[in-house]
Amino acid sequence: MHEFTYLGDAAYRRPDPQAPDALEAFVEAVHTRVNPAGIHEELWYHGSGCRSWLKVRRDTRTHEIHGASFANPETTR
Amino acid sequence: MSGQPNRIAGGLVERSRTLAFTFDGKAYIGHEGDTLASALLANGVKLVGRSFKYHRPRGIMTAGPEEPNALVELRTGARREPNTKATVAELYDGLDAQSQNRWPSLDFDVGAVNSLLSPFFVAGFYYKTFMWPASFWEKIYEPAIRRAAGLGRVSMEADPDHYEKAYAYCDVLVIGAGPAGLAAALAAGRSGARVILADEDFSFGGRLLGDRREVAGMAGSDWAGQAVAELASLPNVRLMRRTTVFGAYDGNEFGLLERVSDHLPVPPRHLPRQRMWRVVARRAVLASGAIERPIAFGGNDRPGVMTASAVRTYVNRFGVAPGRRVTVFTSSDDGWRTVADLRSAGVAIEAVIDSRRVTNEALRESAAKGGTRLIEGGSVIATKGAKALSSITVADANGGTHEITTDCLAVSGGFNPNLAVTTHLGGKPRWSDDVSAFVPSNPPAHITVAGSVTGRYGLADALRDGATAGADAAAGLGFAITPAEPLPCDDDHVAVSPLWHVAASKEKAFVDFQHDVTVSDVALAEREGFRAVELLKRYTTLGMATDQGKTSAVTGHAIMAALTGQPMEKVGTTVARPPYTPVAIAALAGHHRGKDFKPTRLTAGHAWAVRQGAVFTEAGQWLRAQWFPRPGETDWLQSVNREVKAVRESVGICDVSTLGKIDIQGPDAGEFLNRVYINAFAKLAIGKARYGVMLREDGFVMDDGTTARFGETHYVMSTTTANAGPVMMHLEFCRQVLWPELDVQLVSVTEQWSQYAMAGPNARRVLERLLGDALDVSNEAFPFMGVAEFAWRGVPTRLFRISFSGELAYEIAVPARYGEALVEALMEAGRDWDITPYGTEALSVMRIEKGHVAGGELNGQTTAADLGLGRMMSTKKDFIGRVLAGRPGLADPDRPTLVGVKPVDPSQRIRAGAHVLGKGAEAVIANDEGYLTSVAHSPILGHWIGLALVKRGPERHGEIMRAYDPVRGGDTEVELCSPVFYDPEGTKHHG
Amino acid sequence: MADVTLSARPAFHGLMMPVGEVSAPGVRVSERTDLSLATVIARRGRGAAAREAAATRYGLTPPDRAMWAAADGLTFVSTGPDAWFAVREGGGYELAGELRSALGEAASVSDQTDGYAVLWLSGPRIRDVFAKGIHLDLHPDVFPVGAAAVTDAAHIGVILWRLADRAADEPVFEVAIFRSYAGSFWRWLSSSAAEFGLAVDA
Amino acid sequence: MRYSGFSVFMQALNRHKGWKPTWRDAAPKPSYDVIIIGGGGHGLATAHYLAKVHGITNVAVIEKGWIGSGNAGRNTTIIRSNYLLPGNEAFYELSMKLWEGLEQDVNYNAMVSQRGVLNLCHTDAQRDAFARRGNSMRLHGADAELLDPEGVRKLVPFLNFDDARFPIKGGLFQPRGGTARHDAVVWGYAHAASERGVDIVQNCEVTGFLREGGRVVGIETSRGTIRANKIGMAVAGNSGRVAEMAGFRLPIESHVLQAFVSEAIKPMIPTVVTYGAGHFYISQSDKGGLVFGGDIDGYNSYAQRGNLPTVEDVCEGGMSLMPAIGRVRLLRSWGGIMDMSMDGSPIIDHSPVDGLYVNSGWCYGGFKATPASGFCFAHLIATGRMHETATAYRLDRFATGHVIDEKGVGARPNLH
Ligand SMILES: Cc1cc2nc3c(=O)[nH]c(=O)nc-3n(C[C@H](O)[C@H](O)[C@H](O)COP(=O)(O)OP(=O)(O)OC[C@H]3O[C@@H](n4cnc5c(N)ncnc54)[C@H](O)[C@@H]3O)c2cc1C
Ligand SMILES: NC(=O)c1ccc[n+]([C@@H]2O[C@H](COP(=O)([O-])OP(=O)(O)OC[C@H]3O[C@@H](n4cnc5c(N)ncnc54)[C@H](O)[C@@H]3O)[C@@H](O)[C@H]2O)c1
Ligand SMILES: Cc1cc2nc3c(=O)[nH]c(=O)nc-3n(C[C@H](O)[C@H](O)[C@H](O)COP(=O)(O)O)c2cc1C
Ligand SMILES: [Zn+2]
Repeated sequence: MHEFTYLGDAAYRRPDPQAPDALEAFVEAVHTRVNPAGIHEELWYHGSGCRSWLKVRRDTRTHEIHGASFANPETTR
Repeated sequence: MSGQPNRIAGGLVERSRTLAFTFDGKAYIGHEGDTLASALLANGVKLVGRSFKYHRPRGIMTAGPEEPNALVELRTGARREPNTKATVAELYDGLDAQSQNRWPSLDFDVGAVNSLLSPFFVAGFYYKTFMWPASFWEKIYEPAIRRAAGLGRVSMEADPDHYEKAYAYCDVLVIGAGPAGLAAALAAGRSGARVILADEDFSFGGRLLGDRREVAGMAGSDWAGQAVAELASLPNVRLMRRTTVFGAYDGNEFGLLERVSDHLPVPPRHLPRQRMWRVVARRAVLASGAIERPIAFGGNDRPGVMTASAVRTYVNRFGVAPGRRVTVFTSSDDGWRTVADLRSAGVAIEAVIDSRRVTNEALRESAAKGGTRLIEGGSVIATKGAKALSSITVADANGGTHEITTDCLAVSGGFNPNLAVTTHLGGKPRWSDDVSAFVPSNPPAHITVAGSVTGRYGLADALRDGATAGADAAAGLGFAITPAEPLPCDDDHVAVSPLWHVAASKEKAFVDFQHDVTVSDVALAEREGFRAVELLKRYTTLGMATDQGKTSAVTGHAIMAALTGQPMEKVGTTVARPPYTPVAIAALAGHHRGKDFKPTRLTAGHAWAVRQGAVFTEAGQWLRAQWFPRPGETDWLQSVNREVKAVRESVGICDVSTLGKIDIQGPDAGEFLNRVYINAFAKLAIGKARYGVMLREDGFVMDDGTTARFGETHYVMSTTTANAGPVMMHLEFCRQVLWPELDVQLVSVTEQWSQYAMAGPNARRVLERLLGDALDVSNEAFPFMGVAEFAWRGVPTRLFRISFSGELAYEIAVPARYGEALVEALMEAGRDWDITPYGTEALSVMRIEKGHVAGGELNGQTTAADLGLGRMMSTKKDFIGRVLAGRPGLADPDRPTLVGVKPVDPSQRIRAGAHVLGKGAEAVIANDEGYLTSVAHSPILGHWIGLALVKRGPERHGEIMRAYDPVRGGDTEVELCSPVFYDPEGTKHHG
Repeated sequence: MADVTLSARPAFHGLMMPVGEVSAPGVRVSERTDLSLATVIARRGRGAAAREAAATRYGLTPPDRAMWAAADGLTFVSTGPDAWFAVREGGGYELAGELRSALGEAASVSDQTDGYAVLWLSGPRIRDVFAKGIHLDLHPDVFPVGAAAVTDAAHIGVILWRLADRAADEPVFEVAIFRSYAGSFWRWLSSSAAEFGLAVDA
Repeated sequence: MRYSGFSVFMQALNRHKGWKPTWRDAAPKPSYDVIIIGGGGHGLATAHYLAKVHGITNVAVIEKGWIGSGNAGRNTTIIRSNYLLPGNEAFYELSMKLWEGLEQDVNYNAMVSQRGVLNLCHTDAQRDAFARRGNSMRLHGADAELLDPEGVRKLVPFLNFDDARFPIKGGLFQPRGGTARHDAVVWGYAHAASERGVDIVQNCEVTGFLREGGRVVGIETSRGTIRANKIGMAVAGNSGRVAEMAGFRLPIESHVLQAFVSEAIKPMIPTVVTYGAGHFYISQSDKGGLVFGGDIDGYNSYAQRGNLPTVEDVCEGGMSLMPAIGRVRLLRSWGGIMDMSMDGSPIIDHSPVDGLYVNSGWCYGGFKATPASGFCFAHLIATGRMHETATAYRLDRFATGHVIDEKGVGARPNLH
């Protein structure tokens, strides 16, 4: 675990900074969390390895991992 | 040195090897293969400890890790180890043990008066008392309670031994090497799977060592030896003796503790005392056996009262008779095994008390054969004996009582599966009425249970279960299994009728021996509403001692069930947590202590700085030269003042290699920088550097640094030393997650370069001499903020004209292996100008004189505007943090903002961390207007100066305020001023 | 002055002392000071192109899994998706520039010749030593010759790859660490290898 | 039932037969004036102060398990008021004052032990940051002393002063800080609240909310529907789940924090010590166990247990700071679910739903807050207004930017 760093919800998208409601959208995106008890798709950084950001599906009640993929959609391997 | 009065024939100890040891200063002997407990018993020592609360005399109760009573301080000096269980401490020559929790001696312990006061010292009494007067708690009551509590003493010296950690991987981890575990390891090992077999004991065999059983036509212990020999011959099997599996963790990982050297007086050279393993096992077979439980009756804690299986173990495995006139008190068939084994060993049996009507004819006959007195349907209600058992009182089924003289009472209350490891990942055990015990239910998918831990207590069950579990685990992983014949063995009697507590007892009947929790404490908890077993535990401390309730918890829960009239499945049991048995803290730290706590990063010029006598400071994991004292300088300030003056007046050099350097490449590198920095970068000219500030998305400043452009698609960003890692992670996040559409690549090149700052009016002269014609460094050819890459003395070299000090300054970088050569060359080239190495302290003085922000200001709580950098925030583009930096709380003009401060009386010292209050304002928080972020003594100005964040600071230059620093006795009038104390026009660095 | 050459100081200079019983050492170690190193990261969507360009120019295909590939003294060690650690025998600072021109627009390249220190390690007990700090299964079936990994060793980041065995029971690994960690890495390595005997090869 | 040395003595004569339950184990009534969800320290304290300060006694505390089964029953028991930022320091100092009178207030000995809290520093910059904090505490009227290395050595002579990777440069000492017996705090508040008529309902899990006209008017539970006009949630690590039931989300993530206790040993550590160069803090319980902890595991979790890397990290910190604990054995480890907020500071406020109030975001420092949290939450629920000492703990501070970020790490809950 310690080779990886957890960040948070993988659904995070940077809001459109030009949108009229950008401020509320950023407040929400940066601070509000789903925090589910169950399957959570979340971001992890493989800092002391390949430095990839990963999307990991994990059950927050059991820590069971149900799959992982690269967060960067363009990473093929 | 006395003989061993209770050593009898037989057993597995090595009688030819005699080991000398001492207990409480008295000398004894034992044999190789003994535990401290078996050796003490062999020598007739019965009293070995005192209980936690009442200081009751206690002896040896078990023969394993469940031992609640026989705890000792093992070894002496810095190696003293409190609370060691004598039952698992392997005897070695020269072993030195002390009893604990007694004063002045084990025999005469003043604390035993607590026993007289026990009517008051019931569970939880302290919650209801000691409240008045309030001030007495810390001074009187608590120290008394603290002194009385606790068991052994810590040496208070650093642990001198060495510890290690290691990782291992296997297909099948077999936990426990009793019959079930051995059978499992054989089945899996023969298939070719990678097997690890771990047992906490120093000999493999489990109950086969303590019992007289037959397997495959031979003595059980011989069969175990044979099985171990076969396993040892398999290259794919690793045998780990003295190794406890202490916990199950996520990702199929298990924590193991290997006691590498605990059976030796001191660890051999180059070997650790203990080694903690993290084992990743695709499958695990838990064959951890079962633990016999005592019965709660009056005086059941007297030395000489033992579990029946332990009595058997001492006789069969260790060749020791725990008593000369033994009585057996059982509620299970297993107690009868003890009867049989004692008889075979020729130990006199006074009586057998079976709480049941003995329906098993075979058992009755076996008793009759030996002429032993049998009391059916009876129970022990009291015991006698000052410091060791001398007699017991037995109530029979008809209400009669019998006084029986005996020096050892073997008690068998049935077994509890040793299932802790199955619950570490969250599983809950299930109550089984069949075996009157909690058994594993739904262990994690990768763990199979086998043998007694399942609640099937027969030997045949163990052998069969083990073989099946081992084979299934291997087969499940694709290994080919050759079916094996079931191993024949002698038959089992395993029936039990639970007897938790003998109600007729008047005396204290102990449930948790170590913590002195009695049946009446459980009843009191019930009365006061602490009925949930977890509340019962916390109120009475039942099961919270060093044995973690291995012999007590379930009994306590059963008594609660009876009191509340609830069935056991409803009452449940408390949660077991890792570690299964206690683990030395040093073992969990391993190599990483002292200087090796965290790695140390050293720059290429470190050895050179050491030779100059530098004083070093921590900067994250790096060590940086803080200043370079010269002979005659008596305090750091002298050195630092000299270094600053040298730079301001001539030239100095400073190792800046620790700053983060990130190569940013790719067609979109400029755009990328534009998005992460608040100011624009895309149009930075090649060959130029620019200062940049980046925010977090929440609008606060994250880091700053200069970024240089070396090519069309190549930038090099510098970060602060502390933030190099976090910035890298942030940038990778931006690149991979936020903007995968940008074609940009990042890599840390921090370590490639050894980089020195050279600053001072003579810097260019030194550089010219150093570089010769490798580069034209004239102001015209290489102006402020210029950067260049070139070859110098055959190595690639980078030069940056950037200045943190405010002087004419450069940073020069060469590949790190030449770092030491570079600094030597710089010193050589600067000799005529008295070039002076300076450290981080002088660096800091000069940047404060220039009003440059650094760690004290970049504390994660400041905005760009707070730092006077608000105008850098581009209005023409978006960037990380722009939107949220506009929140009212961040844009508030009242926020503390960067100013300079200087003491009104120039002789006075100010310090960072002082708060800024209005002049003459009362020292209360309402008057707090800011604080000093960084302070330095300016040798140029001749007084202390500081940077501060003060409400509306920039509008208040000239105002006199108060730098209030009560924790250091400081209270100084200061004047707010411009944060730029030195060369405000900036002519120097342009020069 | 300009004609003076600079003297190089290897990362492990002065650190490498044998430990324990070294008549038949469990582990042998030496520092590779003769290597040129570079990080190579494919440009966006150009992983295949980068690998092809390397194949054309060097006759080896940088692996797309946790492996290394080598030809003519040049090795590409995979360090992540479309990222490699390039190692060339012989030394000097030309490797990065050469790779840059060989791979063109397909990859970004950074010189790391002095950024990392590389140790060569071998011996029958080398895996037991690695087991004391590296959370990775190095069993020969799982980590065969040709395998590579990026991970931590005792809190220090490492790039690790397995070369061809020297002899039966003499596996060979190379390990690259950031240069500044050499002292701490050596403290861990030497204390971990002490029980097996650690010999230092010139 | 009144507790005292005298009552213990009298009961002893009676073989302790006369003791009554410490609190009444109530069955839920159909409706209450106020329902508090969560029978942890905060929920029970809220009930106590509602009854005592505001005279509101028709109150139920609804607990899904047994009281204290959450973080109240599993924390490292450190109490202190050594905060830096104004919103926090005043609040925790109020809490400290309430701790100082707690036992007499609730008639239960919670063993509040003001043995001092020592935070060590290891660089000059860290020392200056501590000075800033200590000065802030003094300005708030709290106690704080900045110790030099000699001062530290006097207090805790067996630290690693000689062979340390990060040398000890001094420490910030708060003599009034210390520990309290965590379970007794829960039982004490339950006792006092129950004595004033509050219903403490155990084994009753809230599963949903009853709504009328956009406001909540009751709760659905595993033991039926219970109505109330005002409902306060004080469910710590479960805040996200309960908020979800009410239809809103919070700036909170649930993370696992482990804690550890060693075998009991004779008195060794006289005060609370926290390491400034690693994640490690330690004190010794009155029973003799070393109670210690470190950083959270760092990932979202409801599992109430953690993993080995964190255990190792904590023990590495412990060994590098206190090499004399090496041969002391770790006895037990466990985990709790931390309500980590986005700035590391708590929330006591109206929720977005009428009738429902939020008490959350305590991160791993909420035990020390228990009295003040209950006090201020009770005030809010009773009066509808924020208590003046807790005004900074507004939910909208993330929108306005008035965040209270002691560590300066921003919206990274696992770094707080
Ligand atoms: C390991 C650890 C160490 C810590 N160390 C310290 C420390 O040293 N100092 C310090 O100040 N703080 C510390 N803390 C933090 C502190 O314990 C918590 O912040 C504080 O206890 C939280 O408040 P509480 O007591 O009310 O929460 P809890 O005790 O968690 O109470 C919440 C209650 O709500 C109940 N609940 C949840 N959902 C529902 C539902 N749907 N229906 C009904 N009931 C429900 C739970 O069962 C629980 O009992 C630590 C925490 C942990 C886990
Ligand atoms: N007649 C009865 O009522 C009864 C009851 C219980 C057991 N038994 C007998 O006990 C034997 C059971 O065989 P078994 O193999 O199931 O158990 P076992 O008790 O023989 O072996 C268990 C082994 O596991 C080891 N162990 C336990 N936990 C461990 C851990 N966490 N890490 C490392 N080692 C650990 C122990 O040291 C022990 O050697 C049979 O002979 C059976 O007849 C009989
Ligand atoms: C301050 C404190 C001291 C503790 N001391 C002990 C102890 O001496 N023995 C013990 O077994 N557990 C002790 N525990 C841990 C509890 O047994 C238990 O693990 C913890 O309350 C979490 O509950 P759980 O493990 O049942 O989930 C202690 C817990 C705390 C918070
Ligand atoms: Zn990876």
